[in-house]
Amino acid sequence: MWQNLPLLPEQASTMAPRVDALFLFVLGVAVFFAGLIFVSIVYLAVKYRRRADAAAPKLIAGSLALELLWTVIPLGLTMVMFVWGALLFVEIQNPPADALEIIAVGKQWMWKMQHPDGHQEINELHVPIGRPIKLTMTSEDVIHSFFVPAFRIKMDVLPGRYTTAWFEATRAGRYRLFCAEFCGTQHSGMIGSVTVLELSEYESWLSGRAAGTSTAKMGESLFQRLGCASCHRPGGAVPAPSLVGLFGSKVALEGGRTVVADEGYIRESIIDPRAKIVAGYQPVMPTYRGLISEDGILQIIAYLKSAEQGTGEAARP
Amino acid sequence: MKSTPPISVKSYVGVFVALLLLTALTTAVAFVDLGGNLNVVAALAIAGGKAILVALYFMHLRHSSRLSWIFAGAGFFWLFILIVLTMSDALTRSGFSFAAQ
Amino acid sequence: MSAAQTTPRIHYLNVSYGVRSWLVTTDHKRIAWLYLLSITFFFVIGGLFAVFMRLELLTPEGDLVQADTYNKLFTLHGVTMVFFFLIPSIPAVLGNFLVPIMIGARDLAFPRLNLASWYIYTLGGAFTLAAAAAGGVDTGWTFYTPYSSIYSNTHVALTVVGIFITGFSSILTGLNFIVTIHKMRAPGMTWFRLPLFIWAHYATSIIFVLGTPVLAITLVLVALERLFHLGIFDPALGGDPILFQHLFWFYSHPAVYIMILPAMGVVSELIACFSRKRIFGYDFVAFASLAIAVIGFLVWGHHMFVSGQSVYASMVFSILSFLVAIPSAVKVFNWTATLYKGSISYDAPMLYAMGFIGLFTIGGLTGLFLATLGIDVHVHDTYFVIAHFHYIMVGGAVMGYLGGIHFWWPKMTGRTYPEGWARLAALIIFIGFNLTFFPQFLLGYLGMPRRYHVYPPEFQVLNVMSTAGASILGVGYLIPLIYLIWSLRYGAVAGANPWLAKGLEWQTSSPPPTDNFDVAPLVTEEAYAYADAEGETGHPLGKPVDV
Amino acid sequence: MPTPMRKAKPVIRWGSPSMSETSTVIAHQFDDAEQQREASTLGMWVFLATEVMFFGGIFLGYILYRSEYSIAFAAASNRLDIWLGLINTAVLICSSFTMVLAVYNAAVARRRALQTNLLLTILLGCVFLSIKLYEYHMKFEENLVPGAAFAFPAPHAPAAEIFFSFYFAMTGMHAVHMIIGIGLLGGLLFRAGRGRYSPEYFTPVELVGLYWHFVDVVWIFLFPLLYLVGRHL
Repeated sequence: MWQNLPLLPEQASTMAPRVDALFLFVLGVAVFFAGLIFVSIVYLAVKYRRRADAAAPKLIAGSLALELLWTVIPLGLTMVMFVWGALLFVEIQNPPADALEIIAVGKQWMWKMQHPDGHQEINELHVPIGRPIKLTMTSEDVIHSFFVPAFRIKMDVLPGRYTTAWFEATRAGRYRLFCAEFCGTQHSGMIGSVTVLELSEYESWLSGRAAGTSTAKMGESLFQRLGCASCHRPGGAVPAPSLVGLFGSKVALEGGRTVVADEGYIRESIIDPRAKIVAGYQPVMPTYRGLISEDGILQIIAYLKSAEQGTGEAARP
Repeated sequence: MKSTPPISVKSYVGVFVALLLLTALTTAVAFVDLGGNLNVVAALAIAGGKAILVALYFMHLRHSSRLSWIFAGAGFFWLFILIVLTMSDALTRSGFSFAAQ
Repeated sequence: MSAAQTTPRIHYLNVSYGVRSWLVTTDHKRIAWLYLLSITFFFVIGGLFAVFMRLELLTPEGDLVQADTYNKLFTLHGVTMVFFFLIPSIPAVLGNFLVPIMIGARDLAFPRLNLASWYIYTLGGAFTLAAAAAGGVDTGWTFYTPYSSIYSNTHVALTVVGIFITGFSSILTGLNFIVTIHKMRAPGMTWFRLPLFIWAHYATSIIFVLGTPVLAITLVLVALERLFHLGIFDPALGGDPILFQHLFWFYSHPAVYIMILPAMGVVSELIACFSRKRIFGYDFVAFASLAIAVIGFLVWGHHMFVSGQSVYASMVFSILSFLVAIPSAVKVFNWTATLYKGSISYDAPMLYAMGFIGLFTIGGLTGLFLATLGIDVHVHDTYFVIAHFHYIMVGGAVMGYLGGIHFWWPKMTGRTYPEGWARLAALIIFIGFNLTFFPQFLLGYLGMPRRYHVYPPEFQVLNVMSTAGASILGVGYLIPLIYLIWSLRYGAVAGANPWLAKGLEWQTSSPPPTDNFDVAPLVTEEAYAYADAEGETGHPLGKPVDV
Repeated sequence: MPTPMRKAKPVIRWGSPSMSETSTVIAHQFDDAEQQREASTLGMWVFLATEVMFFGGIFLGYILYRSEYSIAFAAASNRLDIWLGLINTAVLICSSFTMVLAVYNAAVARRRALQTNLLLTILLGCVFLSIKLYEYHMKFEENLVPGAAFAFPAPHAPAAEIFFSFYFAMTGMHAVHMIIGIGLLGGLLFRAGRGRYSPEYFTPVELVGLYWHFVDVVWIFLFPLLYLVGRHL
């Protein structure tokens, strides 16, 4: 029975031992103070138990020195926890630049994953060991949360915007993936697994599957099919801003503001095109709300990213 | 016991006229482009001034106990906490269009 | 019945009879009883929901109830326990009974408002029960949008309206306490002679008054969004679901302090009485209550570290959350120091008080894990959080409530409860509680998410332990229910001051007369002046004694 | 927040409700009229702090969306009738003025003037609500009520719908407060007619006055936020 009762979950990512180290530090502080209080109470309660002949206790009103002592020491310790925790948090929040980008879309009650090469998985994710993986996530309905205990990562997945999470697996194996934000009737059924493969196995897993179209390619064909290219090219039907090199650049807007063209901006420009108008252009683009799925938007974003890297030919004029 | 209120009818009339004038002013200013966010600042500053006039004179806060001041202030202080901390998130969120400068 | 030789004394319980005399009463002591009965009712209901949840979780499969039933169970457990039991528990029962008496007033400042707030509470409860009876609600007590406002097809609007209505009962209670404490203190009852129970209730009232309205307007918006398909919190229509979380937690985090601060006040009274000592560092404990109430309003964002909230905002909320831990720690240290050189007896209320300190310490310290950004990412929305807040709300607030009920039972009823049974029950509750909730810390760190109807088999051992503990805890709660009712008729008649305690409430008869005192009290000594008999009135801090 | 302690009185009345020499009714829990008046006034201020937070939550929502959808909010705001808003602001300021005169006249024992001013305040409140109702009707005609029938020129439709959601929620909440206020004023008017108020006892008039002015202050902020935003665009 007891082998079924580990005290710490498996450590399978670069972050896991670091989170556990901080956990053990806070645990140490907590155990020390809890012990101090428990022992003191029991000791004092026994030592000063009421005796029949005892006189009334003398008044001890307080001690400024003690009050300061037990204000300052906990304050110092908690500040250590804060700084340590915050530094770790910043790392958890910021994926490395060279990470492999995987798209995760949550919907009631399943996870849809999409690899850069176009492979799609449901409630399963296969990743190589030792390579940072960045998840760009969104939801098609309510709020979900992507939680892999063995990696010590969790991030809410929201409808209408993108959130990211990242990890670098350190041990091969199959790890549980949970939805951690209550999302409706089958919330507890919205579970899956992340399989970490040795690099060679990952390669064979990739090749063993029917070669899909890459995400960027799918985005490209969607880009054509929806007719985006008829305007978003020089001399198009209607003057529209060029999308080459758009991703990550600064866009000047009507009204003097500028905005960085990140995933959120591109998504908004497709769903609600007139929310932000690029300086010098007319607000004529119709909305694609309802005409394109969340997966589709993410594919187009992948396509625009690749266009920025110079591989997406069709975006070229 | 109060036999006469501390504020005279004359000062009530004064405050009343001032409130009407400020209302006219804020409406007029709204049609002028002051540039940037100055229109919002002006509108809220005038509204704040009007609110202070109402509170001090019509609500007699000026002659009220310190305790009334504290609770009147507490409401707005807590509102300030709510707005500032929430907007500190909304205006610095990444991956969200609020990040637009 | 032994005291029946003399003519019966007229007190608040026998001054009039009949249901009507209770339903139209404006006596704060009788209203406290109305609340006591209604919150006990909701406690039992909420407890029954918990029983079914724990039984379901005995096995990893969903074999006892369906998924949607389970979701409704934990939602209704949360809603009834938080809004209809914990929040009103100590303030509306013990606070209602004791605040006027402790400061030497005849009643609260607005007695009719006080009665109105009970009716409002009852009305809100009726709405929520109607929602439960009509088929329940499955959003969790947190009502996160857009699930609650668009996707759920259960009775969200009805439940939300019930909570909205009940909120006004809290607001009116808080308003009544603030005005009463400011304006109705007996001659000589200066601020620094107030019992710490009063300081705690003052701090609680501030939260009631300034926090509850924000929850009210938020729930109105959710209901409007649901009924008229507005887009305020719905991202599909341009709304921001995170705004809902900000507004919700702006109230609901301080609401935790609504539950724990009054319990802290009770524990201060109990520790002082049963160790025959003035609370060590009285001023610090008093100000710690206010500090918790104020700083408690600045930390709500720690519920949202992985919600998509800005990293910068998360850091601000994290550091502020650590700051609010300090006044709580100061209180715990001061209570412990009070025992030093005391004369400690182990009556049942004291056992509850010591249990409170232990469990609150664990609950508070595990809060540090949740305030630490790097750790919270892992433990957020897992059973670690469930265990943490049950240590605060059940280990803290409910232990404080039970301790207080036992301590003031002789005052409220004029009867004493059976001490042996009470100590036994306190022990059973302490053991059962730890068995129930300690395993959940382990479950949480292992990664079991909350609100899971079925769960992976590796979590079963700990879940079985938890359910076993819950059955012990349930028995522990039943025992006081039985012997307290028994004592109403068969308990020994209590004198005015069975504990030989200090405080104005012990200077009047038990049960008190309708006007609380036969002679107007005049306060001439500090709170907890247990040492006065020995002539020890010095004040080592050198503060002038202000009369 | 320690306050100066109430002066300890040499003789303390205790017990049953008492009638002071000025025929003021003092509830049994209070020692004297002054304590009763102070308690009631403090209670009202605490209640108003609650009200600030009640409206505050919805103001926060408005501020957040305005900063996000400023252009759409300006466009939507331009669909409100600024002149009706302006007239209503003036009406409400007038009603605050008559309210404060009512309190004044209660304090100086001019019963007729008290009644007249209360009546005027009620009438002005009704004028405000009527204009508001007319505005609601216009918005309904123009398909600007959020919901299935909502129609707004394409660029900003979703954000404009949020604007109008706030418009109706905020002004609706405000109107509910006005209606409650008019009810309270009606009660005052009735009791003033029966001569219940005197310079020694007019706390209810003062308290309703505080409430009414607060409702006015809310509108003072609603008017620029809803009607004037982006008017120059």
